[in-house]
Amino acid sequence: MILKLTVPIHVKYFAGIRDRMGRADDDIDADGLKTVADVWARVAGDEPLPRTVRVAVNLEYADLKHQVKDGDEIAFLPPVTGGCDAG
Amino acid sequence: MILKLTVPIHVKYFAGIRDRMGRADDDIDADGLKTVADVWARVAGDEPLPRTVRVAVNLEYADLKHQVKDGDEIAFLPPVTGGCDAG
Amino acid sequence: MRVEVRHGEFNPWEELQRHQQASLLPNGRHGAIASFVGTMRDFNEGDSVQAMVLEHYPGMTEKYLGEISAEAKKRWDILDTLILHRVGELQPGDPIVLVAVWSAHRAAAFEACRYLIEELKSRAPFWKKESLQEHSRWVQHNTPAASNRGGR
Amino acid sequence: MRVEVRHGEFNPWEELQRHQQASLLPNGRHGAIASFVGTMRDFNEGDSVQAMVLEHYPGMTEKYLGEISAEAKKRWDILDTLILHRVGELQPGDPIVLVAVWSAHRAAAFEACRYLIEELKSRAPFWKKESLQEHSRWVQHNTPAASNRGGR
Repeated sequence: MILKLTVPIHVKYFAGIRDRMGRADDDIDADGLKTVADVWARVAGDEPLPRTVRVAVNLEYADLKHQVKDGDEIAFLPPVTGGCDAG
Repeated sequence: MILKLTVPIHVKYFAGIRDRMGRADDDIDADGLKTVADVWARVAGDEPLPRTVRVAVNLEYADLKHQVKDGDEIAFLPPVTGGCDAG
Repeated sequence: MRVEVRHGEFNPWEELQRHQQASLLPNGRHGAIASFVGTMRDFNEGDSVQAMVLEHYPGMTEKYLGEISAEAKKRWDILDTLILHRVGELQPGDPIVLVAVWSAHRAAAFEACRYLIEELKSRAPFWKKESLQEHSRWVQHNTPAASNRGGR
Repeated sequence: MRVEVRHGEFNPWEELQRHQQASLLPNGRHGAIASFVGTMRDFNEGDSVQAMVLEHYPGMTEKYLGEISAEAKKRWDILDTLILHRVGELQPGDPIVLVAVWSAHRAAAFEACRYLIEELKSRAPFWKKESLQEHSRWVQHNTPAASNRGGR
């Protein structure tokens, strides 16, 4: 018997992505997941990731090929709109 | 007999120029004065006008060839040093 | 160097004064303070905006704002920086963001201040949701910084 | 659009707040306020400066500052400007000058604010006389605006 202990990957959704997912976050098993793209496929199924959405891994911007591991925090971020309105 | 009425030219000195002239202003007769350069020659004698000194006629920057007339206010301005010190 | 995400209203001028009073900078050291205040407008893309909710990514926001402050200090000869950004519900006219830079040099103060607001706008994880007359919507993109020189 | 030459101390943040409160701009109209505060340093050209007297050319100063404010309003899409300049006796750390620009656009606010301080420094008729340890001297020239990018 093999006992496998894993810490989940924590996935966060913000703004419009959260509305679309219908939830703010997910905890998923890292098993079988290699990259951020794999994480998206797991949480969103067939739905493609909108091209304007950015990804952060452990509070740093990263790309879809970024490797993931147990305990990582992965966030999907729509285009940011902070600061003033004054363009 | 001819009675000639004139309004003097008012000449002002600022900062280092005032210190050098030993006075803040002069009222001089416009008679025989054509340009700002003539005004300087009248008030300063042989002393040449330092090249960095600017001239204002009636509160506007002007050059030494600017024509002068009765009632004008002519000012001699050393290099300005307003604003903050932060270069 | 201070970075703060604030829930609830702030007065930018009082914040500037407070920061400067609390600062350890000797009084005669800096010569220049450049600051920028962004406020909420009551219109955007042609629509009248009633109110707005500003969401952010706690943790990542502060980390990112700290990184751009450190980067500004590396690039320019500056003494101190302050970034304060509002989150939560806002009304038109409310200050949203304050960025200020203290320096001995005015060019460095201006350039670093401009750099901070541009970096903040382009990458700091904040999202605005506008309430329009009939509905609400996520703001889709930030406005570019293109100069209006020769505009009007 | 306001221009003022002030005898005696001023607090730039209180002035900004007061100007904005007194302003007729509707609250949600502007989105951006760029401001610059110049303070007196306690050193200049290697010498320790104890105090300073700022002289100006009454009448010409106000006229010139009004002209550059009008010029800024012509060149950029801005809503309001404020220039406040101190004259008389100053101590190190005292604010000397405040320039602020209100606009719907941050690029216009920054550029017009920078323009006003540069024009003020290069041509507004103000003169500083520094009191050093042993004597006093007229400051001979203004510092150039050269960027310190890549400095340090």
